[in-house]
Amino acid sequence: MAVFEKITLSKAINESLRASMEADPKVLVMGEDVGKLGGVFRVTDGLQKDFGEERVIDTPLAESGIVGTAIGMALRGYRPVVEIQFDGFVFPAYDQIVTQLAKMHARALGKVKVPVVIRIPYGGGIGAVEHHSESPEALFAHVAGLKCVSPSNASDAYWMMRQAIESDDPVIYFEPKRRYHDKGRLDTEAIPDPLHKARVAQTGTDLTLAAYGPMVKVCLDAAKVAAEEGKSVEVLDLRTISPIDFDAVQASVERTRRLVIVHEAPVFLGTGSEIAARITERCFYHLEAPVLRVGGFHAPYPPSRLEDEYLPGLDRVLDAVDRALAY
Amino acid sequence: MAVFEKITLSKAINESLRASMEADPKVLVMGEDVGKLGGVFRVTDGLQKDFGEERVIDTPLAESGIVGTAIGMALRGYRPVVEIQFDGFVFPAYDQIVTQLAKMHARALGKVKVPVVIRIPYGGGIGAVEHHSESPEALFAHVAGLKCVSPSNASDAYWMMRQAIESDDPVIYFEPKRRYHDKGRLDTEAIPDPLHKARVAQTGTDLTLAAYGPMVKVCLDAAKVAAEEGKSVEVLDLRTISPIDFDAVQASVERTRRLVIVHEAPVFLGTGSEIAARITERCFYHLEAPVLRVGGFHAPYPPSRLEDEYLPGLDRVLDAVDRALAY
Amino acid sequence: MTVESTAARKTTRGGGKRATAKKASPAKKKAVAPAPAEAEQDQLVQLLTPEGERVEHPEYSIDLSAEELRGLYRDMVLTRRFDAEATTLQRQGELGLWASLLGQEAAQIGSGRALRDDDYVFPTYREHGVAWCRGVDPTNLLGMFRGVNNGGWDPNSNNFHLYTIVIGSQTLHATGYAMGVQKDGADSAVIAYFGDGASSQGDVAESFTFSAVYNAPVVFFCQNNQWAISEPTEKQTRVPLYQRARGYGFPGVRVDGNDVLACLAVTKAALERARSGEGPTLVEAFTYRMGAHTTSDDPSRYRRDEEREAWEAKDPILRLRTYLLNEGFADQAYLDSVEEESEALGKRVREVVRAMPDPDNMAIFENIYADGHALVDEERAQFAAYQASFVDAEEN
Amino acid sequence: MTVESTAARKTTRGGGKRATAKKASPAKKKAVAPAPAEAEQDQLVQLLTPEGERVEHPEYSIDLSAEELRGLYRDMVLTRRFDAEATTLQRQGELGLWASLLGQEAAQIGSGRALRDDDYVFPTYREHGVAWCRGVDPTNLLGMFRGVNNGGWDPNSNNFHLYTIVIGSQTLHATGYAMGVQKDGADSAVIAYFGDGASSQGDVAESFTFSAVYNAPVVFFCQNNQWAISEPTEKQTRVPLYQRARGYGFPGVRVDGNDVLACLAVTKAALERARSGEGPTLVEAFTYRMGAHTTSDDPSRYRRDEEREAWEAKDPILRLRTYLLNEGFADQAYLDSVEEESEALGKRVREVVRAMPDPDNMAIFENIYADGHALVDEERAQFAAYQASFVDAEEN
Ligand SMILES: Cc1ncc(C[n+]2csc(CCOP(=O)(O)OP(=O)(O)O)c2C)c(N)n1
Ligand SMILES: Cc1ncc(C[n+]2csc(CCOP(=O)(O)OP(=O)(O)O)c2C)c(N)n1
Ligand SMILES: [Mg+2]
Ligand SMILES: [Mg+2]
Repeated sequence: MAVFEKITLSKAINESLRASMEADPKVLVMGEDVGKLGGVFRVTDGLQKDFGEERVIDTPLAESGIVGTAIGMALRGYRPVVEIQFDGFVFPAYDQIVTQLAKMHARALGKVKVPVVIRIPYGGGIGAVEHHSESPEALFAHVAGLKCVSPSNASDAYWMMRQAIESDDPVIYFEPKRRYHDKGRLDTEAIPDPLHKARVAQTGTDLTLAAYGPMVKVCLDAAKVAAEEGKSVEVLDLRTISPIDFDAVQASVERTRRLVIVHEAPVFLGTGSEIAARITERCFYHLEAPVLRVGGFHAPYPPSRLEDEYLPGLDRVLDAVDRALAY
Repeated sequence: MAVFEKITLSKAINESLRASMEADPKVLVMGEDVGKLGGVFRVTDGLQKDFGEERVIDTPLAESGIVGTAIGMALRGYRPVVEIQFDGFVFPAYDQIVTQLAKMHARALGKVKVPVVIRIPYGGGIGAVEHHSESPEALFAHVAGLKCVSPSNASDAYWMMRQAIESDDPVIYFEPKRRYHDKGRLDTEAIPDPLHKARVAQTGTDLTLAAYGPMVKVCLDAAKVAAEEGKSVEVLDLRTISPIDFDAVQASVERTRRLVIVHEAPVFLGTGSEIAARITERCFYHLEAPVLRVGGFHAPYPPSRLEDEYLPGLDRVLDAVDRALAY
Repeated sequence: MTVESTAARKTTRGGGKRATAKKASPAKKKAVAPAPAEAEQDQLVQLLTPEGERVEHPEYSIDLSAEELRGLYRDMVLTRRFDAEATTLQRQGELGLWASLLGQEAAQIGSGRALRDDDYVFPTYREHGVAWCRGVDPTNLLGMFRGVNNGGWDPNSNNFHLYTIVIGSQTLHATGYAMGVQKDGADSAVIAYFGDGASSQGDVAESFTFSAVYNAPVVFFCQNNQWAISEPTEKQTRVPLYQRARGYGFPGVRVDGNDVLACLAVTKAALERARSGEGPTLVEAFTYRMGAHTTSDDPSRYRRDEEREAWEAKDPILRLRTYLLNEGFADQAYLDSVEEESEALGKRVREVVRAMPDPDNMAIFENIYADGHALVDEERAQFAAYQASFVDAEEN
Repeated sequence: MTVESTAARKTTRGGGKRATAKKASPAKKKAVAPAPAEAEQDQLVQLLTPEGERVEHPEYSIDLSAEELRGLYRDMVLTRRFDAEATTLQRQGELGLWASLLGQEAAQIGSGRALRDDDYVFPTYREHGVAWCRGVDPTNLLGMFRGVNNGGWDPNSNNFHLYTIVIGSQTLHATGYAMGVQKDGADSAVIAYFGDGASSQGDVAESFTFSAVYNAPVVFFCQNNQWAISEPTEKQTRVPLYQRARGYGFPGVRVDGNDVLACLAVTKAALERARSGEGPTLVEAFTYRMGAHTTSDDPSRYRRDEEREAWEAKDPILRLRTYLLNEGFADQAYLDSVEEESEALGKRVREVVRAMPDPDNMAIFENIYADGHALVDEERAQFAAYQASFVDAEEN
C-alpha cells in the first residue's frame, strides 16, 4: 500500500491516523462522533472498528473536556489526536489550549511533554451554516507553545499528520475542509518534507503568492491565469503557520520582489499581517511594492449565499497581483 | 467634583463606573469579588455599598457564566460592565465572547444590541505569578464584532469607560494594571476625545513611536531620552485597538517617515504586525525604514524575576529607535 | 400516572452494552449521597399513553377543553408538515441543511403552549415547534438553513431568541435574561431549550449554578432525544439527566416527551415555580429523534432501524389523534381540515422559500457594529470599488 | 459519628442574609427530584471532635498506631510551620506572593496520607500539605511564588503535578490521567484538588461528566474553605457541594475537613472505590481558610473576626494534640521534638529561599517547545545579540 495514485485529502488523513496508531499503541483518537460515525467528515472512518473503543473514543459533547482530558492522557504517556468537529466549536476548549496545553511544557521547565494533536476542519466554501466555515488560525498561532500547520494536498495531509503526532509538542492541525474531496498522489514510503518548511508549489519570477491550506489551489489557479496574461507568479505553499518559514518567503521575495499573501481568515491581524510586517523588515530594499494581503473581511463569516464574495477567490487574488505589479 | 487634580487611573475608572451608574439605572457591574472587596484592584470599591447587590453583583467563579449571563442581561435591556479578574482568566469566557457576544448583533441583522463592556486588567510589570501579566488584546481585536480600547492615563480611563458603556457595541476595555496607581488630572466636565481616535501625546519630527495602555509612558520616557540625544520623537497614544486609528498613524508617519510600534504582547501576530502591514501599504513611498516592532517574545509570560527582560523597556525601545533611524 | 420507562430504554439501546452497565452499585454508606434507586430513576410523568389513553398523575393534572386539545393536535400536525416540507426543500437544493424535529412535536408544542406571551424563549437550532407556538412565521426559520442569513427574525417581536448553534451557550443567555426579569420585578419566566448532548457542556452547568445562586426564573427544558448526532445518551451521563438538577439545588423532573399533555402540564408547573420566585427547574423530556440529526447525517451508520420502529409506536401525534377520536373531541372532518391546512402551509413555505432572494453582497458589511467601525467602513468602500471595477470593465 | 454542622454554618455566615434564605421549599411532587432534607444536607463525617474526642462513624472507621497518629501530627505541624515561614518570607520581600493553607492542614494531610506512591495528584496552588505528603521538597514550592519559575519540580518524580492557577482546569487533567491509568490496566488512583469557588467552573462539571461516563478512577477532593477570595460559598451553590456528585451518577460525601482522621478515612475509601473499578467520588472537606486568600488579600473588607474565632476552636492540629496527649499516644517531649524539627525546617526554608538565584535571562526562551521552533530560535539569537551590545558598549 505504498502508493495511492488518487487519494482524497480526507482519506489521506485517515490513512495517516491509521498508520500512526499501528506504529504506536499510545496514539489515541478522540472527539465527538469519531467512533461509529467516523466523524462528520468520515476522517476517522473505520478506526474504531479496527482499534476498538479504548483507542478511538467517542467523547461527551464538551470541547474543554475533550482537550482537558487529552492533556491528562498525554501526561500519562498517551498521544491523543483530538477532533474538533468544526472550526467554530473550538472556542469552548480555548482556555485549555491556551492556558494549559500551550504552557505546560514550559511551566514544568521541560519536565513534562504534552504531545496532543488537535485536528480542526476549517475554512469555508462548503455552503454551511454559521460557525462551520471559520478560519481561526491566527488565534492559535499568536500563542507561544503551540505549533500550527495546514496541509493543502493529500500527500502533505498524510505526512504532516504523521509528523504532528510524532512531535512532542502540541500541534494544531488545520484541515482545509473544502479540499477534503480533492484527490492527489500519496506515497507512504517517500521521504517527507520537514513539518515546518514551506514549499514552492509553482516557480515564478514576477511576484510571489503565499498561502496555505485551502487557498493554495486558488493561488495556483491564479498563477495559471496570470501566466496566460504573461505574468510569472511564484506560489509558495507555506504549510506551517507556527512557526512560519520566513526564510522561504524571504528567499522567494528576494527573487520576485513582490509579495501577496492570501488566506480565508480576516485580514485584520490575520497571519498575513505578520508575514507582511516581517518580510518588509527583512526585504526592505528588495520590495518593489508593499506586501499586499487578500483575505476575509472584518466581519462575521457571512451566510453561505455570500461566502463566494467574502472568500478570496481567483478575481480578488488577481486583482491584488495586478495592484502589486502596478507599483 | 468636576476636576480632580491628581487622581489615580484606577480611581478614575471607579469614578467613571459610578457616574455611569448614576446616569443610567440599567448599568450593572458584575464579576468575581467586585462587591464588598471592591475587586482585587479596588476598581469597584464602594460601588456595592452605594448601588446595592442588585447592581453590583458578586458572581460565581465562572467566567463563561459571567459573560454569558451578561449577554442575557444585555438582551433584557441592561448594560452590564463585567470584570475579568486578570488577563489570564478571560479564556474560559472566550467562547461566549467570540461566538456569542461578538456576533449576536449581526446574527440578528441588527435587531438586538448587546452593550456589554468587559474590563480586563492586563499587562505585566507588577511582579505577579503566572496568568496575571498577559496582554491578550490581539486575540480579541482579530474578532469582528468586538471593539477594543486601552487607556494610558486617568483622564482617558474615565472618559473611555463612560463612552464604552454608552456604546451599543460590546467593548473590551483593557486596563493597564501597572498604571493603576499612576496619577493624572481629570476634568469630568471636559469634552472628551472620541473613543476611537488616537492622540499625539508628544510631537516630534524624526520618528513616530506608537503605543497604547501601559507602553505609552515607556514611549514618552524614551522620547525624552532621545530628545536629549538630539532625536525628535513623536509619540502616538493609539488608545483604540479595534478599530485602530490608522489615519492618525498615517498622518504622523507621513511627517516623520519612520515608525516603531511598542506593545507588551508578543510581537508575532501582535497588533504591531497589523499596523506595520497596513501603514507600509499606506505609506510605502514615505517610509525611510521598515516599520519596527518592540514587544513580548514568542514565549509564555516569564516568571516575574524575568519580566523586566521580557517586557519592552526604555532600552529596547531606544534600540529600535536607533535601528530605525539608522536606515 | 407514573410509569416505568425501562421497556422504552431497553428497546432503544438493546441493553447489555450500555456504559451504565459498568456503573458502580449504589453506594451503601449513609453519609454518601446515594445513587437513587432504579425505580426512581426511570419514573416519568405521563398523562396520555402511547395507546391514546388518558391517565392521571398524582402531581400533575391538566384540564383542557376539546378546542384546546384540538389546538394541540393542529399545532403538532402543522409543525410536522412544515418540518417535512423543509426536509424536502433541502433535498431539492433550496436549503443547504435542515435539522428535523420529527418525533419531538409533543415536547415542543407542549412546552411551547405552556408559555405566556411575556415569557422569553432561548432555543437551540431545532425548536421549530416552539417557534410555531410563539408565532414566528415558519418561513423565517429557513433563512439560516438556506444561507441567506444567520437568523431571520426579530427576537423581541415574539420573545423568541435566535437559533443558537454553539451547543449550550444559550442556557447562559436565558439565565442572564431571567436575572434581568427578576431585577425588573416582572413575573415573566424564561425557558432555555437544549439537548441531551448539550447537558455535557460546561456552559449548561454554569447556567445551573448561576440560576440556582440567584434563584432566577428560568426553566431548563432538555429534550433528551436519545442521541447527540451519533452518540447515545450514555456517552453523556450514566444516570438520568433530570437528576442533574438536584445537585445544584433545584428540582428536576422527567416527562414523557412524546406526550403533549404531560409536557404542557409539567412545563406549566415549572414556569409557575419560576414566576412565583421559587427559581429554576430542569425538565427532561424523554423523547426520540425519529429522523437523522440533520439532512447531512446518516443514522444508518450508528443506530438500528428497530430502535426507530419501537419509538414509532409512541408517536406523539398518533396518540393524541386516537384520544381525540375515541373521546369524540374531534371527528374525521376536523382531522381532514387540519390536513388541508397543513397542505396549504407546505405550499406557502415552498413558495416563499423559492422566492427568497439572495442577500445583497454589501450585506457582508452590515450590522457588524451598532455604532460603526472605521475598519468596516474602509473595507466596505474598498469592496464596493472593487465590485464597481468589474461593472466598469463590463461597461467599457 | 454523624454530626450536624448547622452550628458551624450559623457562626460562619451570621444567618439571615444567605442567598439560600430565598431558596424554594423542597419540592413536594414525587416525580420531581426532591431537594434533600436539611438534616441530610448538613451531615458530615467526623472521627475526631474539635475537643479531641475520638468518635466512631458507622461507615468510616480507622485504626492507626500511635506512631501513625504522631506522624499525622508531625505532618500538620511541619506544614503549618512551613506555611508560616513562607508568609513571613513574603512579608520580607523574598516572595512576591503566598497562598497560605492555614487551617486546611487536616484536609490536606489526611487526604495526602491516604494516597499510595503510584497514585497521582493534581493540586491547585494551595496544596502545600499534600505536596509535603508526596515528598516534594517544600522549598520547591516557593519558586513560583518568588517568581523564579512557574513550577519548580518534576511532576513525575513524586506523582504530584504542578500547581495550577487557572481555577478548575486541573480537574480535567486528573480525569484524563485517570482514563490513561484505566487504559493501562493499572490499579492506581488519581486525586484532583479544587476549592469551593472552583466548583462553579464549567471545567469541573465537565470533569464530573467525563469521569462518570468513563468510570475513571479519580477522586475529586474539594476543600470547601468557605471562601473564594471574598465570596462566601453561598455565591457558588445553594446546597451543600458534596451533593453535586449525585446528579452525575457518583457518590459525594462531606467530611469534617479539620479532622485529619476523617479526611484520611474518607479519602482512603474513595481511592479504594476508584481502584476497584467503581469510578469517581466527590469528597467535600468542610474546612476553613484561617488566613487571607493570599498575602495580597485583606479579609477584613469582607468577613468578621468572630467567624475566624469560631473556627479556631475547631483547629485541626489542636484537636489531634489533645487526643494524642489524652490517650498517651504522645508526650510533651515528642511535641517538643516536633517543634524543634519545625524550627529547623523554617530555618532551612529561609536559607534556601534567600539563596535562590534569579534565573538566567535566556531562560525566557527555554522549554517553550520540546522540539524547537524557528521563531524562538530567531528571537533568542536577537535577544542575545541585543544583550551583548550592552556588554560591548560597557567594554568599549
Ligand atoms: C460547541 C459545539 N460543539 C459541537 C457542535 C456540533 N454539533 C451540532 S449538534 C450536535 C449534537 C447535539 O446533540 P444534542 O444536544 O443532544 O441535541 P440534538 O441535536 O439531539 O437536538 C453537535 C455535536 C456544536 N454545534 N457546538
Ligand atoms: C479561571 C480563573 N478565574 C479567576 C481566578 C482568580 N482567583 C484565584 S483564586 C480565586 C478563588 C478560588 O476560590 P476557591 O476555589 O474556593 O479556592 P481557595 O482559594 O479558597 O482555596 C480566584 C477567583 C483564577 N485563578 N482562575
Ligand atoms: Mg439529542
Ligand atoms: Mg475556597
